[in-house]
Amino acid sequence: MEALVQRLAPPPAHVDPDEYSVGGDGEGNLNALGVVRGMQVPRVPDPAAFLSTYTNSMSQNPQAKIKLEHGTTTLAFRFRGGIIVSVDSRATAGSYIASGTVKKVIEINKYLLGTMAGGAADCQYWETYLGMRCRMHELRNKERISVAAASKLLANIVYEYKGQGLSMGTMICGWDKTGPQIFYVDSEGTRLKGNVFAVGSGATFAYGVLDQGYSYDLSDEDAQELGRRAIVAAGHRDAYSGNTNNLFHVREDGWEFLGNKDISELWYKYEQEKKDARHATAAGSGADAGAGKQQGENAARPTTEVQPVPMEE
Amino acid sequence: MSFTGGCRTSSAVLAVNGFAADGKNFVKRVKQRLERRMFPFYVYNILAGIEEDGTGAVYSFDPVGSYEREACRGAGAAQSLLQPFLDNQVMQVQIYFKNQTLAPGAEPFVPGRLPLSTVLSLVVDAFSSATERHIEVGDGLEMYVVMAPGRSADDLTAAEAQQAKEWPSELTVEEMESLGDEQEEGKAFRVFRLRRPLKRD
Amino acid sequence: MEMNGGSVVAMIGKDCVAIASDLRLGSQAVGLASNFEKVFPVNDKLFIGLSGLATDTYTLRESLRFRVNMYRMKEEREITPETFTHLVSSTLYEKRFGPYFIEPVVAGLPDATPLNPNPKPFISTMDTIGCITTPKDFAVAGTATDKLYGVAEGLWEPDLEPEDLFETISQTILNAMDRDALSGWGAVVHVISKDKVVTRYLRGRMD
Amino acid sequence: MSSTNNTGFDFSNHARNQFLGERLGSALPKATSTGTTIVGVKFGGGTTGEPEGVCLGADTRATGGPIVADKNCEKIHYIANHIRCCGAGTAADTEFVTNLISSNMELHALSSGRKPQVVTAMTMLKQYLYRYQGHVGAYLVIGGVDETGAHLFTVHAHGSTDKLPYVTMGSGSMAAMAVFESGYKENLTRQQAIDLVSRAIRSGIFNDLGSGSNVDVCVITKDQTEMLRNYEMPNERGSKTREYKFRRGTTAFTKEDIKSLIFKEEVKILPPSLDANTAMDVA
Repeated sequence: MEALVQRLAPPPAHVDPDEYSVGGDGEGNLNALGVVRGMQVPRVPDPAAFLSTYTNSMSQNPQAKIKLEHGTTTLAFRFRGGIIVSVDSRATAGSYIASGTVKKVIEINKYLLGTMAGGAADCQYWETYLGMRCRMHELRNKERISVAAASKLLANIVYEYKGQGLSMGTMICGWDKTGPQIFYVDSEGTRLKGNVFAVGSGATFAYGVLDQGYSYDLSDEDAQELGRRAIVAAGHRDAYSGNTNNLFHVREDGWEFLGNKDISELWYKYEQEKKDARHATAAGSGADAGAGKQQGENAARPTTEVQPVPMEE
Repeated sequence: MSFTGGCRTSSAVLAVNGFAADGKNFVKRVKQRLERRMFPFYVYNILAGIEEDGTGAVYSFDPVGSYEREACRGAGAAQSLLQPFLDNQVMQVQIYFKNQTLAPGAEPFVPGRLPLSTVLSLVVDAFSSATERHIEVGDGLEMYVVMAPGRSADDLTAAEAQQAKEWPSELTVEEMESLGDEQEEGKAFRVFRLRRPLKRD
Repeated sequence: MEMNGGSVVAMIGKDCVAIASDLRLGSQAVGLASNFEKVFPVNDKLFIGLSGLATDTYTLRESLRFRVNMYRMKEEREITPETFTHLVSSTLYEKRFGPYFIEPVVAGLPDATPLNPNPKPFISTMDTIGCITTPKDFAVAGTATDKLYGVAEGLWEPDLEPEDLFETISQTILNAMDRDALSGWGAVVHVISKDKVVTRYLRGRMD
Repeated sequence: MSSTNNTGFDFSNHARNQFLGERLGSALPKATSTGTTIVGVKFGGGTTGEPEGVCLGADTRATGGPIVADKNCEKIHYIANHIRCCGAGTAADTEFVTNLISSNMELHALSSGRKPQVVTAMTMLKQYLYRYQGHVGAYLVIGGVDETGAHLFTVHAHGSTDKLPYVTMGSGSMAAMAVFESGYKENLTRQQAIDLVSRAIRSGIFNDLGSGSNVDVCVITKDQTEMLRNYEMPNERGSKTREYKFRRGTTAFTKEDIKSLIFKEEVKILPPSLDANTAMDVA
């Protein structure tokens, strides 16, 4: 009973040992329920309407004064070798490219990655906060948090703020006791488990490439290449995606960063390869069909094994 | 060594000018102050200072606190005029935005730093260009230069530097009092304020 | 304007002019084509760039082609850049209350005539309803307008030779496009000098 | 071409544009406007011993939103030899309206055989503008000297007019009027009028964001009209600190077409027999 009263009572005045809250206005940013305090909401009847008038976070209001950054392509897929996480690096404010060097993969901890779509600050802030909560879980339970639990934490937090103007679409990717897992969480409250996700304005283009190349039994190299190609395709077609590609591979022993590559340069490289391939087939289409045949075999690599891990919820 | 440029606008653009012995700590602090997602301040901040490892750092923030370390950044009313010009002139040494091919036999671009005199003249020209084409930019330019400990201030304060061809006209230099902790002579950060008039129409 | 995207820039050099456009045709965020040129020849030494709504780019190009041909037949001479600018302007102003969504840029090298033995390179630009400006340095239009102004104001200098003008206008449009989501996908530059027109397709970012 | 009404305007794109406007959500392009400071003042007569006249002034900045579209445009438009008109508002409208009225004034002069009066120009302008209910966005200061003396009017886009000894219009009108209110007196001399006008324009240039660059002045008296283009240039850009010329070959290109404009013509003299043959062929 006492515990319950304590839980429901208003949080006590917070004396924060946090080294950064020095000034008089300093407040810790968590209350007893783990809900963030100090988050100020505009004192108007409808905060969301207020935000959409002055920012472009909830609407496409082009007259909004404060332009938050939108537009993105992020993707993640699960396969035999783990998870590939691949993202672009463009941030736009209207048609202005505000940055071409954004890090859209947030390293929550050694085993967990989060992606960033929607409001950059929302994702950065909440996923960093999620990192804190995951660490708390580790300390309390002496074991790492499952991806399912971590994503549910995030989903519950953002659901608290539903309708108040948060904007995020994220994929929480990691490897836990059950193997590699991807959860899609957004600020509407959606939380989905799946094998292949792409999020952002360029997602449709990324899906196009992913769907024709994806198989659970992809080799590590092929999976990484597929992740890159999907982002290049999206960066090419979608005006609000592009600049560079960041690629991550999540394995059992944690994630690995596989480098940052210029999308435009990759596009030129792929075009050149296509051209060379055409020349090769044109040259070899006569008597020597060996090259073409070999290619065909390559493309039809056996995918006999059925997906071993069923979807469950 | 790093710089920020601030510009006067009608809509209150603030170039937070910074001095930070520990850049990252300060960033964290600024970020906390910006945690007002639901009720954003209408400010874009640029923070510049010397990082722990002695390199110059520029951090840029959006109104709700998302931030990033960059090589250069223009913010405010005329950001879309300043930034592509800076991309061309400053980022040519970075791996992005390379629209320029190397001269035959030339050294490849090294992600390095431009000389101080070049940076100053670039900033002055960027602002005088923005003044020409944007009605909300003008009147005067204020620049701050943060010098890492041990770096000679010669190319800012020496008479020869100010006679040099690249030295912007009408530029005045003034050393500011150090904001940091009391430090030994020769190990202190030095901050300079540079001013120059811009067109007033 | 925001519908299809695209930008045009023109610059004056020493006895030469240059005009450049990007090659993107989009449908808002989606890029559709990377070979959509927005600069068209009017005659040997006169070009017009029509950036804006793609359907109007073609409508206006055809309507101007008709009018220039009529002019050529009636007058039995080529139209001068200045006259052509006024022709475009009145074509646009006719639709004052239902404008074409086009901001034209005209660049030309006038021929010497007895009345005007030493003609100067000419550029001009108009807003959507035909208000003419005839700058002495450079003219810009399209979704990257403010970015182009920023770079051009910094990079342009007077009396550039054709080859130097090519570098300056190319760097201007490439770096402006790299900060504009709706322009890009390559660019084309025409440098018009007394004895030749050099057209080059730039290797621009494809994202 | 496709207009069937006789206003000279073609409304055929109007419905389409409204649809596009809804789809794109007001991201439609904005017309160039002259943010502008324009002024006019009457001078002379009375005890000055100088002939009566008007002095008009304007800045030279044209803007599209917050961007300067033209640094040195001409805002003092020609109406007739002895009548000039400063324009503020939508730049294209001021340009075309003054052009139209200028033509009509010339026709009027030819058909009546008389030097047209300033009021005539003013009346033509206000009647035209009233018809368009403010949609033709021209805000004008019109001044001139005719048989009946010196005249100065303002015309608003909706068609209203004023007749005053000193006037200002445009976004810098307050700044300029402050100068007039403190500096104007009756029967200024010509030079005093020019000084006052340029001071008023400078006040607009430096205190109003929409106005800038140079001062244009026009002085009209009975005997002559002087257009003092760029009478003052207080905002010239100094030289840049650095040179920005690129090394030739800096920009990579994938394809090049060169069209030579020089005709190469070679004249070959053919043998007589062949020559005859070809002549026969032609015949």
